[in-house]
Amino acid sequence: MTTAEKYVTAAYLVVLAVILLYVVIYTFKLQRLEREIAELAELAQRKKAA
Amino acid sequence: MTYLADVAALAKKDLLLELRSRDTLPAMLLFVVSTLVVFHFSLPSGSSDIAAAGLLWVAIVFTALLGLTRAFVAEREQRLMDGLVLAPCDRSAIWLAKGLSIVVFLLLAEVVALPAYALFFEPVSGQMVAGILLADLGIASVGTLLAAMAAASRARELLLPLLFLPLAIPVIVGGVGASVADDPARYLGFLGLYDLIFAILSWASFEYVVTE
Amino acid sequence: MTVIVARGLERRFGSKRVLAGIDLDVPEGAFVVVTGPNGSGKTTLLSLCAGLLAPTKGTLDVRAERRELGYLAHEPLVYRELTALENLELYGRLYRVPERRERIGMLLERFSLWDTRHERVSTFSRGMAQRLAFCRVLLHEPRLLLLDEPYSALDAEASELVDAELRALAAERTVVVSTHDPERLAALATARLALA
Amino acid sequence: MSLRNNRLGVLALAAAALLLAGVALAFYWAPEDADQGFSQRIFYIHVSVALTAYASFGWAAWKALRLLWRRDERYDLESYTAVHVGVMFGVLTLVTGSIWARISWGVWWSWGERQLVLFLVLFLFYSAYFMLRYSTEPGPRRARMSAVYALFGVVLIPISFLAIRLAENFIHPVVFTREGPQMSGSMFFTFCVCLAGTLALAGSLYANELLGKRLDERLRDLREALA
Repeated sequence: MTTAEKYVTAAYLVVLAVILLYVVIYTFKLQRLEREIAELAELAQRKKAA
Repeated sequence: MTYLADVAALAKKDLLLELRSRDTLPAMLLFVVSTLVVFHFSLPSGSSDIAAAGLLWVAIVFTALLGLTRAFVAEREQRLMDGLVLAPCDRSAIWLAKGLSIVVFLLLAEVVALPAYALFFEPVSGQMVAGILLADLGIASVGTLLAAMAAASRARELLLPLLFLPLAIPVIVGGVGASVADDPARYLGFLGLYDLIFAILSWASFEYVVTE
Repeated sequence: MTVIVARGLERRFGSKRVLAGIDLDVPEGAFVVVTGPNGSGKTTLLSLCAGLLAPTKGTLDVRAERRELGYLAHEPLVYRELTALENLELYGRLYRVPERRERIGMLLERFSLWDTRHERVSTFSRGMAQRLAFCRVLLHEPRLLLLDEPYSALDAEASELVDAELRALAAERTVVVSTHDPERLAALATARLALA
Repeated sequence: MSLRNNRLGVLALAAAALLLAGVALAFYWAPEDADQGFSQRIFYIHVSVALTAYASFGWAAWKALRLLWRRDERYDLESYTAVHVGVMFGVLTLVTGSIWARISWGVWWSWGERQLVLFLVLFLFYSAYFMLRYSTEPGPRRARMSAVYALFGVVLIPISFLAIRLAENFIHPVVFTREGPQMSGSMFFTFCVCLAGTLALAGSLYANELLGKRLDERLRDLREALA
């Protein structure tokens, strides 16, 4: 691969890397949301029981 | 007609406040001269005039920033913006009055800065003065609006430069161009365009920045 | 004709809800006393009625132009570096008060500030500044008055002055006043609103 | 919500498909550029990403205008998310742009490349947008100020572009410029596919993030109701 080809592929890979990074960040966010929903469900349960 | 009367009353108040507290104007005068002196020492000995013109513009922009940071300090500290917003006058009158007082402060600072520049660096050309006058209008109109935004936030001394500098880049390009280029018409025209567009935009959106 | 109508009024600051589910009807000429501990939203309610804050939920309809509305806040809303006269001169212009000079003179006289009219507000005591604030609020003879704890920082003599003023206002104006001392206004009150 | 999720899914799928096709076309199908050779193939992703950034900033300004016009808080979140997506694509433009400068002229940064300089200015401007949001209390006031600032942003784009062009002939004598390469039919087709891919990508990131922020809000209301 000539240096030009290396750089061009690097450019496209950077775009891909950013998308993957975004997906990773998003999975953390979804996990946090899931945890919060579980907390609230449990809170609702306790309230109903009381 | 009452709009201009409101603007006059508010502008009189701003200038009167400055006369009483005398803290913004002296600071701007000293700041612009000391900045030029610092530039003299920061430049390699054979500094070309293009660099010198650029430095004058940097000094002007940062002096304007100094003045703008002080622009709404009374309104913010004593929550006086509420008093002004409650008044039946058009809120853009507050922006126009404050903008005019900023232009006056800038002009006074430049009355000191230009002779100092001519002394330290090289003579001031007519086209440079024209560029400065047009730039002052642009700086004041955008700067006043951003100062009102910064006044409503927590870290206002930090925030105002961040908000202001990107918008000041075109003014600096137009200003330096007008000062240095052999046919300054294009740059003066560009500054005029900037002033027109951003003055109208600032005038129209000020109401949304100070009310809910 | 009702001057203020609020239905399910709510206001939130960030995630904290200060006012929730407020229903309010203030008829013309009413004298509403708003009570409640600190932080219960008295100031927020008055700011909403004055139009300084927008409701987060619910509806609020204040049938009074800015020209007909007087708002007394915790701060006097006057420039400390200007004199009493200069402050009232500014507000007089902004509110387009007819015969501005006479009206300012009369109010300064009534609130015994005439002798100190050329002194800067920064030299005023808290009580004097509050009295100047009253002058500011009454300058344009507003139809609707929103007074946020008018007695705060006033000495006995100034408080009596405010009592007399409120009695005069209650007769021909619509007043909404928040206070920690509702008994003092019990005689004038036509309605009460207790915020939790 | 479910209907929207399907649309979100379709959008994301379309973005993936278009991007894959675009990259494949850019690498293997598009003809070699006469003078620049292989390095010209970076053009497709760089310009698509740049145009998508412009589109996102434009979308943010449109939502900001709606907020100021209709006073509906919903638009604040949409304008904010659009600016966030715009800045992401702006950073991608800066990165791919400097790689291209590296290939063509051996330098990582070139003041002569107008679009690159413009994105630098816009990056500074929109970073200040986030500073403005983080230092004011959430509420109608912050929404309106952010909206006004987003409107200034979209007006700044043409003004800065003009300023940069004006700046070129005295402050930074132009050493090397490159007019947009004349594109043959097949090159243009590849470019369109790439652009459609990045726009669809921006759309799905935008919708996705907006969904996340809406869920946050509803969770907060739920927690408050249960408190």
